Amino acid sequence: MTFLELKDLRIHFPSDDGLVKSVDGLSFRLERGKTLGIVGESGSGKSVTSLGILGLHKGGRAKISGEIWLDGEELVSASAEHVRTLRGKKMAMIFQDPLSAMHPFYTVGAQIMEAYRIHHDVSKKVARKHAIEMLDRVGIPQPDRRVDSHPHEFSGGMRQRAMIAMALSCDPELLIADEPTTALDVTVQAQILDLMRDLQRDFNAALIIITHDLGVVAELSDDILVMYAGKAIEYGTAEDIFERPEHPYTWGLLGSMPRLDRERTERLLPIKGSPPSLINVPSGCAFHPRCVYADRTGGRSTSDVPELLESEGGHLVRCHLSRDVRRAVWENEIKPNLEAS
Amino acid sequence: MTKKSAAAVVAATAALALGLTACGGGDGGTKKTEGGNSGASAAKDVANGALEAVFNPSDKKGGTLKMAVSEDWDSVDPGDTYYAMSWNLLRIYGRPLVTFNPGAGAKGRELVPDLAESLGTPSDGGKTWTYKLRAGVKFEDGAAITSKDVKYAVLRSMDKTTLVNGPTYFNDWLDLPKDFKSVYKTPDVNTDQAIETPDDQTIVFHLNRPYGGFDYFAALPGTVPVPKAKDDGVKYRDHVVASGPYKFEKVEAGKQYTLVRNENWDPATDPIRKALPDRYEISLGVNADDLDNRLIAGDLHVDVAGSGVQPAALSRVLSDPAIKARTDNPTQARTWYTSIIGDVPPLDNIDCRKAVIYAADRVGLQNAYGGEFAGGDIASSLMPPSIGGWKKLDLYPTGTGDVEKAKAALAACGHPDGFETNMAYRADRPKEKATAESLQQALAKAGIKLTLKGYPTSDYFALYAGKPDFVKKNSIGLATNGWGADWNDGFGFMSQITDSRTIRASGGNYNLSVKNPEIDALIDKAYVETDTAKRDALWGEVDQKVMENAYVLPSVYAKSVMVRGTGMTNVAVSGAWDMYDYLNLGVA
Amino acid sequence: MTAPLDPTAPAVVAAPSGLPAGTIQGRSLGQIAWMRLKRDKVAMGGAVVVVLLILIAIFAPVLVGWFGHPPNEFHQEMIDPSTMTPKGGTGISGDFLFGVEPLNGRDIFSRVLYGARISLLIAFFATLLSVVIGTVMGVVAGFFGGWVDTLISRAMDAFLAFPLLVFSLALIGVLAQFETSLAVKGDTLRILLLIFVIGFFNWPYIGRIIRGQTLSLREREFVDAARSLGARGPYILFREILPNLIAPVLIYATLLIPTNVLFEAALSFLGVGIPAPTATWGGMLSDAVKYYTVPHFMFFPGMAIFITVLAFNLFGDGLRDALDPKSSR
Amino acid sequence: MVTYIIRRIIGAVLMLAVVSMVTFAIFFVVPRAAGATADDFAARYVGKSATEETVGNLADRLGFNDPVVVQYGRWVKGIVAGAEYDTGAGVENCPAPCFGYSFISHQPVWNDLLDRLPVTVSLASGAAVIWVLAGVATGVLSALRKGSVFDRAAMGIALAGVSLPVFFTGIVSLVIFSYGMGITAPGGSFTPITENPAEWAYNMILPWITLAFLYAAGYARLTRAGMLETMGEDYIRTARAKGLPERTVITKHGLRAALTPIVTIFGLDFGLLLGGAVLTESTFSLNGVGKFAITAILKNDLPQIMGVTMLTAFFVVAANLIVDLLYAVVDPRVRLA
Repeated sequence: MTFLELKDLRIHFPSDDGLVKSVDGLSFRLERGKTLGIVGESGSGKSVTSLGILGLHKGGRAKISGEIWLDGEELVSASAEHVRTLRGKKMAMIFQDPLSAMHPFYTVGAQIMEAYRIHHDVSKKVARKHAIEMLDRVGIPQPDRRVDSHPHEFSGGMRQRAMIAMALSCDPELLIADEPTTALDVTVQAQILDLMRDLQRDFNAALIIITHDLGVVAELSDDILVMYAGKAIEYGTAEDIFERPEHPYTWGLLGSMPRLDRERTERLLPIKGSPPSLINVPSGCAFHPRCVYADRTGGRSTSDVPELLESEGGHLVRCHLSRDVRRAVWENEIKPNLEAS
Repeated sequence: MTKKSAAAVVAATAALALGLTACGGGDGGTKKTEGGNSGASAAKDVANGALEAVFNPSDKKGGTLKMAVSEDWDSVDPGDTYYAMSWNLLRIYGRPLVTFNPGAGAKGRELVPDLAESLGTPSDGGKTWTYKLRAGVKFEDGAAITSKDVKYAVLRSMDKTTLVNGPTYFNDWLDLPKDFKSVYKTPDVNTDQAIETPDDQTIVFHLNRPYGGFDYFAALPGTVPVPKAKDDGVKYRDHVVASGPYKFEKVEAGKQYTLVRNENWDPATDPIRKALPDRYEISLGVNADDLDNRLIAGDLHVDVAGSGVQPAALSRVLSDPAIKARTDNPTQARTWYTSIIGDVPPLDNIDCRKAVIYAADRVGLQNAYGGEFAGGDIASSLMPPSIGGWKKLDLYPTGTGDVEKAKAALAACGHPDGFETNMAYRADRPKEKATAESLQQALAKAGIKLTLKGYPTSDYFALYAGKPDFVKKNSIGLATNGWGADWNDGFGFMSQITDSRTIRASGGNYNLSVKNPEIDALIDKAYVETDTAKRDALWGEVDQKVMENAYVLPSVYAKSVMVRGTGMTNVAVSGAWDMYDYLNLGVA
Repeated sequence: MTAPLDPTAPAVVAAPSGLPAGTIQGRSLGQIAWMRLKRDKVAMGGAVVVVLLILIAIFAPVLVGWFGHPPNEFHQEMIDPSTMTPKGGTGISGDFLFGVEPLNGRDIFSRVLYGARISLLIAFFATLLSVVIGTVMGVVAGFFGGWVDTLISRAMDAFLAFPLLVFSLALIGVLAQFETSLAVKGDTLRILLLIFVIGFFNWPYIGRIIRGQTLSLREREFVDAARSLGARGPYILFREILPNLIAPVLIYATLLIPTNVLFEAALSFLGVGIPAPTATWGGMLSDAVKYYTVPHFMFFPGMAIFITVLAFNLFGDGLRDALDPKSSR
Repeated sequence: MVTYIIRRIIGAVLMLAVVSMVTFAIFFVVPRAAGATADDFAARYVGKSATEETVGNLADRLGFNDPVVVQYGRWVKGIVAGAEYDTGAGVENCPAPCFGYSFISHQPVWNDLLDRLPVTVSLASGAAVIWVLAGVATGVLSALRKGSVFDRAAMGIALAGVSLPVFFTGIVSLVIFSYGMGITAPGGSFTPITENPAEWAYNMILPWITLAFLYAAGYARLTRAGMLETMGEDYIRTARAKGLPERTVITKHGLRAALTPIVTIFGLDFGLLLGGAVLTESTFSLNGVGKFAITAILKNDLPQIMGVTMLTAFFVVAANLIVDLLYAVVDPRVRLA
């Protein structure tokens, strides 16, 4: 049995301007001990997806359909209260920007203890000991002292470590990290990514990393899902995505990825245009207004919505361009450019 | 006014009938009076029932008389007070040498001896007045009251920098030695040339000029005895030592006074007081509208102020016959008027002043003060009818304004198109504001343009309308004014507001506009005239001159709509105060 | 409101990326705000009432000419001579739309209309005064910082420590003593005095807000950018900071107007407003209290204050939502 | 922390000194500049028909002939060291802190103020309890049910509440509930809570509700806005992600943060009210500090005006200080330095 499976998940928000289709028919699977990277621009629906898995849209105005299977349980139809008991214990989340994600008025220790005690009937003393252990485990020096500090007294990296400690405090089986390193500087980023890799191994958890930064997923992920306008547009192993990407948008992402080995003066290759409206999604392929190769689809890009089709060995792509064209463009136009630079 | 007289007659008859049919007296009353009522069954309510006769007479003792007032008065210290309600009330705890006969109407204007055995004996052509004190009168602490206590009380009341509130008659008339400043500053100066106390029962007053009406002075609260040992100046108000039938149990400034029986008061020494209730509870600072409501509902007996109900209650009182039957509507010895100030051109011209009076809407002015019942009758003179010597003057029309005559007068004074001037009024007095607004409207029709200027009551006379250089600098041609008699004779009413020699440059004047040597001369004549009828006639002449010269525009002879609380006995509107006489009220 | 209503809703809806890509280009902040405002029916209702009130104030003499009587004209014939209350209770009729005042029979309709003039005049100009002083002080304090900031901030603290109402009452009394030495007198003097007192004591509220905004603007990137390009103080102040203060100034000015309407009414109610016979709402209420048994007398001026203040508040709230959707207070 | 408090207290005293100087200047210097003489100042303290000599003597005795600086110095000295006042019949001792002596009420101003303070404290605290409870509860419920019928109705009423002048609501409620139905006290009376708590509450209930209505409306709006803002914060999402029950999320995480700014505003409002709820006290004829201030102004009783201004300023400054300290306790991010 698959540990986590999403089937045709849709999360829509009614607004004054119309229905915002933040997630529009998303499916994927994830096994224990594996890491999935979800990549996309802001607004592509990746964060909404993660919050949807945690059940945080329940009771709000969101319209949710589809299925989320976690360890044999369906969560979309489950009661909000039941999903709540799973949150923190069975599945936990690491948020970006730990300064705003942690309550400014409570000590770091108290916030970890709170998460632990909600799911474990233990005394404050035991919980505190556990909190110190967790802080120690994520590599915070002098954890018995730092446990009584407030978030604002921590450095950025320390805060993210504390955030991770909080998420891991109940041994979750599914861990979702939403842009875990965005707010950090480069050296600290590396440390945090290392830490997460180590911890995942120790806990044997399923990990979802959500980011707009392909560099991050490159380090950690087994599989990568690229999202655009609420839909998956490409899915494959890390190797598929980095070595044989087939979607023009993925090419764009790779082109805009900063690399440590590149010269600073070189210009990145940004994707032209801005992300689409989620209310009036462009007709046909949602990416077509920004797609340089739209004219090679024979006009289908504006009329038909492309299917997510298997290209080869589990590598899925949502594109009107034929596989051959895609491969040719990648090999001849994109890849040399990226490597040359 | 025939209607009112008829009502009064009915009321008097009703009261008389009750008096005749009622049997039995009060329990423990010292004497039976003709008005004895068992008290259990109250008299039938009749409008104006207490105006000319005692309403619901009774000798029944006991109970608590509940009084209230919306604003505190100046002081309960007899030597430091200038409010009619206070002068009326203080006689329950203090005994002046002479006082007004407790009773309804004209009877209440009679002077009767109180602490003294008899009214004063004049000698030296009215320059010396002698009083003999009753024997056996005591302070609340049991100490005997002597003439020295009276002398001390009078002298202390003359220190106007300490006890600032009271009248200054003694200051003006007693023959004081030059080096006497005050009992506090110069306690050792011999003052026998002003007041002699040859023995403990005798007190002799020496005036600096003859005065026939000195008994009125002797009736001032200043003659209520004060023990020198207990006097600490302005603080004495917190612990006034009683000489009357009641003493203070509790003094809470601004909140409440409670008075209980003074065991050292001997009814045998006091022929005028009945001393019926066991207790007086006087609440201060009560919301004025609430006070009216409680009075109407019967939770309160008396509004101490005695100035009648508020406008809000008026319509209710007058439109409900049951409540109206509990009202009295006396005319007071008070005139509301507007001073026409000749210092300010073009009002220095008599015709311009007359134009103001002609143009004024006299009905509008009456309404401004509250209409025929709550305001009063339209006044045609400065002096009100209850003052001796009053005669009806008919110098000006009293309708809604005579624009033609006003224009003719304006032409005569050389301003045929009218003129502009300012009018001062007390901003926190709605009736005076209404007066100013009414005049502004009416005078505009004749071309006289008024700009209204409201000033705070507290400083109105001291710094604004009563200060000549302010008046001139700000061209204040008209100023609302009002005067109530200190006592009901021409002197008591007119001397402070028509004698130009009382006007001081430093301010604080009440006479804002009457400046005429002829009038001053008449006043001098009246001062020394010992014959009452002739004296009254002189004051009447003063009144006429004031009106002829158009120094004032009278609005109304003040009236008030007072509500009798339920269950009160011995209710009478005193002719001395034109409010309920507080001396002999009882509770059924 | 187009901001997300659901606390768990994705930020993407509010972010510009959530808006239709085509609509965002070529529109200024003002246009966007106007779009938002137009959609806010309640705010627009408030705005319509505000405009109506202003028109009523301006055309009060005309309206009174058509539907009423001169505001200070007595109508003694409407008054019961014994109780001094209007005949028939209120005196409301086609001739006197809101009835007449007790005692003198003045037309309440006309007086309420004329009251709008005083009320709005004073509220507007007092607000203007507060905004001018507050903005200048706030910008100076926030922009220059240092001892200037300390001095102005302390001054604002001191101002806020004064018992505003009590102090205004006393101050008006004291200043009125100057009357003869001034060129203007009568109503004009009092109106100026009230504008001065109300406006002068309210500036620290605006001042604090503007100072805070200036401080944060000064630290923002675009100012840094301008500075790095060699822009000088005055340029930054006038081209970068002041334009960005227009929105908060507009919002708080709109919200200060109703406060000032209430303040003027309170002063008039306590008897230090415009002198008689000029009609003011607070003054009418103060008179009406004495005639509470004739309730229509207090009803109309009371409602006039209520409607005016409510309308400005509604409009101000809407304006804030439109100009500054993040602060959804 | 201690040095911070000391510094703030010194600052507060300086602030009060400035307020006192400005007040003094307005009431003593400005009228003089306008041409008022010492006798004019004294004139309001004498009774009817006082002679020029009397006024002159009084002006001397009250010290109006001294230079203004000397008069101010005397006033300040009174606060620090007490003062003695010549009442004519002797010397009245006015112990420190002596904020002047009223020659109209013949009381040290301080005594008068202390006398009035229980009324104002009762009014302010009773109203505060009502408005905080009602306002915060309404605001929280509205925020949690944003857009619901309850929210719309509550916010509509709240907006009406802040748009009605308190003297209007006060009179209307007096006319309806006291004069009309007779179920509430008609104003004007005050019973200390120590004497009779039931009567105390009966007398105060209408003023409380009237005053509280105004403030509750404002607080409901503030709380709602604060709550909406807070519930949109990332840390609320974190709290939910931890699996906390919604109730805990709202109270422990949401309300705590949302109420912090309200505490600040409450402190300032309450401080200001302690200095006298002028309009409410006038409307209900309550003899509190506010009515005292109005009466002092009407009577032009300068020592009383000075005293009441200082008392109000004191409460505001003290409230500021307390709020800042409290803020540091509530919000650990705030550093006192």
